[in-house]
Amino acid sequence: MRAARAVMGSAVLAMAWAANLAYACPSCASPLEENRQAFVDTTIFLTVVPLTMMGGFVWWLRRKVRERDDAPEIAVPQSMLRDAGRFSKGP
Amino acid sequence: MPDDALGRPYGVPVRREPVVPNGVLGMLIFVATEVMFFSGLISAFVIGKSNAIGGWPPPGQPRLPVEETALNTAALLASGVALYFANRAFRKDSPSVKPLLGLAIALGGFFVLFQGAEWVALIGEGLTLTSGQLGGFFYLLVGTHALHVVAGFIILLYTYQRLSHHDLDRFTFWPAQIFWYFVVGVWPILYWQVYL
Amino acid sequence: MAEAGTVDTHDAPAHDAEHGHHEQSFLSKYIFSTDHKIIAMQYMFTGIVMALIGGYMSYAFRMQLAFPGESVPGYGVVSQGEYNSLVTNHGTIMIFWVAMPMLIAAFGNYLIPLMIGADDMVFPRINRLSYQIFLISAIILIVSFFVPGGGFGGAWTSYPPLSANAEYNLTPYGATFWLVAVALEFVAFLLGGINFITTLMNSRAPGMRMHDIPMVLWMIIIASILFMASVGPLIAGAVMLFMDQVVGTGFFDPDRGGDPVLWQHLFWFFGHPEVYVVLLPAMGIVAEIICTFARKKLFNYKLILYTAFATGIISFFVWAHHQFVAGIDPRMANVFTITTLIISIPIAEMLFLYIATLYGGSIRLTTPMLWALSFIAEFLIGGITGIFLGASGSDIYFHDTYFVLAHFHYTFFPIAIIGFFAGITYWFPKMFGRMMNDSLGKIHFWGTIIAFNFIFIPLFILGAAGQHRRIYNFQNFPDLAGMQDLRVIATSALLVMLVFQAIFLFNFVYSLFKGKPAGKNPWKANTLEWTADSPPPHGNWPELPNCYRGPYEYSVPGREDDYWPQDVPPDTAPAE
Amino acid sequence: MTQGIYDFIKSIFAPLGEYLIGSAVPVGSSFAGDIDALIALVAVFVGFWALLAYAAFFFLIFRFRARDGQRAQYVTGEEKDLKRWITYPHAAIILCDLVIVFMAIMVWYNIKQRLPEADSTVRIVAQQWAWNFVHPGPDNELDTDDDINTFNELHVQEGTTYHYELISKDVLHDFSVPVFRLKQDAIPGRVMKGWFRPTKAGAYDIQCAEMCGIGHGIMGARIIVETPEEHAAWMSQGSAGKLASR
Repeated sequence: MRAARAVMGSAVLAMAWAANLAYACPSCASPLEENRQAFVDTTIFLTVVPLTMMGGFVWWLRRKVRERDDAPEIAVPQSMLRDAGRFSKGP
Repeated sequence: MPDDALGRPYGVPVRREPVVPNGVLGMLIFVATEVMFFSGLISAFVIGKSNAIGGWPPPGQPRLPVEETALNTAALLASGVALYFANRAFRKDSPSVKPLLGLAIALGGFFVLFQGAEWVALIGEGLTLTSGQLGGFFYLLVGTHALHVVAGFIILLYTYQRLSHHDLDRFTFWPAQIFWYFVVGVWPILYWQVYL
Repeated sequence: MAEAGTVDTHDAPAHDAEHGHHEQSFLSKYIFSTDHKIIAMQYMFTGIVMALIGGYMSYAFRMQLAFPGESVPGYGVVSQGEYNSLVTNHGTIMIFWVAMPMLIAAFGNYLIPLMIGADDMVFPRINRLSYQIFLISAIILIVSFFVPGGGFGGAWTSYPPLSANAEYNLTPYGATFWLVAVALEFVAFLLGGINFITTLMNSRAPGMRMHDIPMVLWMIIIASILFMASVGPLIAGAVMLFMDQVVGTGFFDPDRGGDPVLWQHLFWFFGHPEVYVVLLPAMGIVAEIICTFARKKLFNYKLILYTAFATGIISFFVWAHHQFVAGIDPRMANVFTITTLIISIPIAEMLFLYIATLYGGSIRLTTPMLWALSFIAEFLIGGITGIFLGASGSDIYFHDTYFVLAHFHYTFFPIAIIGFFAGITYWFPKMFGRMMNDSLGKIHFWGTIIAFNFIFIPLFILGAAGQHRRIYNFQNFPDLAGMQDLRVIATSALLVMLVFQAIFLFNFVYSLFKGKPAGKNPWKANTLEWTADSPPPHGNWPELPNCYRGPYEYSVPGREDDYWPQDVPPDTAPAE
Repeated sequence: MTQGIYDFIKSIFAPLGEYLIGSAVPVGSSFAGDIDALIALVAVFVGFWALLAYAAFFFLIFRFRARDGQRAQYVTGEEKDLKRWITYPHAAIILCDLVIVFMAIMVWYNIKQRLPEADSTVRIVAQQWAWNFVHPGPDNELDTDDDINTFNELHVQEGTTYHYELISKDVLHDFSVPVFRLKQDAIPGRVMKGWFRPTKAGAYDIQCAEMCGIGHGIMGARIIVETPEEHAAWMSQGSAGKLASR
């Protein structure tokens, strides 16, 4: 199943890549090449920023949880260490 | 794998201190939204800039004061650094927290005043909101940032006042810092995009 | 900043200072309350009022389409300009003032503290401010109809230069009021979203792990995160559009070096995640109801959660599919076709998991369950028809036709209307302490659902026949003039549907006063809100509950009851 | 090769497409059949999944209805043999999506991204709330004296490949010809280029598909597809009329 999924995932990626092979674009409307490029750049920028922030926040939170759980002076019941959920380091 | 229903130890669970205090978490989420807001503005600016025929900045428009603003940028960054050291002092209960916080506030105030003087000069040179894309985007981006600086300035003044009354706690100071770091951190990007 | 000093509301509830005294005036109890339940009610009733206004608008313009040029009873003759502002504001109201307040704000405010075992939100005053801003925004929107020039009529997407310049849209005040109202509404939800996320993170009952949080809360939280992360660029765009309208800048004016496509870029960056912002809470409500009435554990809780996360993340990659024929770089269409079809995968999987939850259950078809099941059935149509529009090739034909319109009504109607009815019929006993009448509820359900399908299936056919949206009279187009029968069917079905809503309103008011007393847990459900009194008092519980297990432990083998509330301690230490 | 695969898949679904869309709206351009076939393909794929889901849905509701004395089962959904029922359809949906993506991109590329050699060019100028059309006239070149300007009426010749230049004077408009399956936004300040090739003589609707203000609902025009003889007759008459009016 896992292999099948990997194959399909790469097939999707291949499609994405192939989609841009047809680079010629006689019907592109923008009068300026910079404008066209600016739209592509800001598209990527706007997509990456929120995902980076969310990813960074989750990473930071995880680190904070670990730090707290490692700190000896805070008494954490053994049961809670186990039950702290997906941000904890588990039993 | 044990079921949720059966696999947990018996006993009364304990409520834990939140990992991130409420105020900090709320401020972080708010700042994340602000980051997206500025991302939108910067994207708009990049696209607006790319539309200019005849290069950017558009010919016939006043030049933006690059060097003077570089000095101002340095002042704002220094304010961020001062705030950082103020926080370190605060955590150690050192008496130097008050002058450091004061320095941060003073540098922030300097930035606002300098920015205002610059605007007056630019308006005198004929750069207004409606004078073209350069003027529109300049006042939009820099003006929005200036509003945030003023807001952050007021928040810092509030913390200073709390500090003077000896009732400033970490849970007020920390969110205030986050907001000021955001205001400081977004400025170099705007400077790089708008002025350079 | 005032709340920032509070570590945890349970240690030092900030609002208790205000409400410490027991005798409260009507104003402080119902209007300026910081209690999350009251704020939820305020959102809900405002949402219902706005839904009635939006429904009335749809009545007026559907009548115009079915009987063009004739005076509509209760409205009058619909002129071209009025038609445009009716469709524009119908869309705006239904999305921003009905779907969002009812699903996210009302249910979010009501359920988050109750379901995680907290006494209130962590920032109660910010919460109150959020509703007040929301109310102001609603008032501004309604006022925009009565300013000189009339309400804004440039479609809910508000594309410039039409929306930016009064010379073009001829509504100099309406357009600005509309824009201000929408922007304020965003600010209101921004404040609400901060509250939701912080509360869920920090105020959970002792013992409630990440995977013990009821699915509806996860969905509301993911929706809030999506909203917070996507709304910024739109607010930026709104500020620019506002300056174009009022100050006279030219950000979107091509004659002055601006770029009209820029607005679409910023708008749809928000506009597409917005669909998932309202979809996910409705999905969560449905999950709760299905589990309760099938007496079943949710089928693979973690996988559902991951599909929700995946949907949220991918929703940031798909927005340009709204612009395939709008003049963007044609090569971008290829990339966005792929991402759009990829997002269909987690959504389809989520629906499969919901259907799989029914397997092995003991399904009782109560009114809430009927609504929840009909959500799946109707949303499936909305989902699959989206593929036609996401595929760039067929979108060339379907773009901006009635096919699109029918498609998103098949998503938004299940989301906003079915989701709301499912939620309100399920939680009504908790909210008001009385049961709703089941027979009336079922009559209302069948009347609404059947009529709904009769409205929009004809519109699918009209769309496939090439009929475009937002045209006030199709008699002007010779190729389309002949299909009037279908339009009349759709309008008649709408009338039937609107009439059936009277049954709901009657049932609501009747049950409020005369319904059977509900008791704490009428549905025998597990989640924590059912352990509080119905309706819960201020502070929700005399003593805050603990949490010992996941929210969906129904029909656990070896137990006498087929439900096992989250706050009941285990009888014995488990034998391992 | 990709074209071969595309043609093969298209040939399977073309008859259904002809039935689904072509029966309601005439197939008026060279690429209309491609879009119809794509719509049919999507309809078959998603229709299959929808029917399957509905079948499972209603079967489960019926099979597991509440009965006295019968408890629900305790199923977490993490059992391998049950999870299969989700993962297999999940994989199959990805495969279906791949086919749809392939066909959609091929159709898109053909219509929007490429510009085949044109026999003639027309200019379409949209404004609030009317369409102006500039035909090249007998010399087949725009911006010459014999251009024929018409108002809300576009005359084209059957079997000829046209380029269009789409211009807007004020706000966004959208040039949409349902029988051609053609749609393109007009953006002020830009010239949108594209192509079409009418295949069926007759008169059809042009609609504006983008909200463009109060008169949006009346912003219709007619496209008149003529046989070569009719077109030649119209053109001589049109340019003569134009000369006369001068």
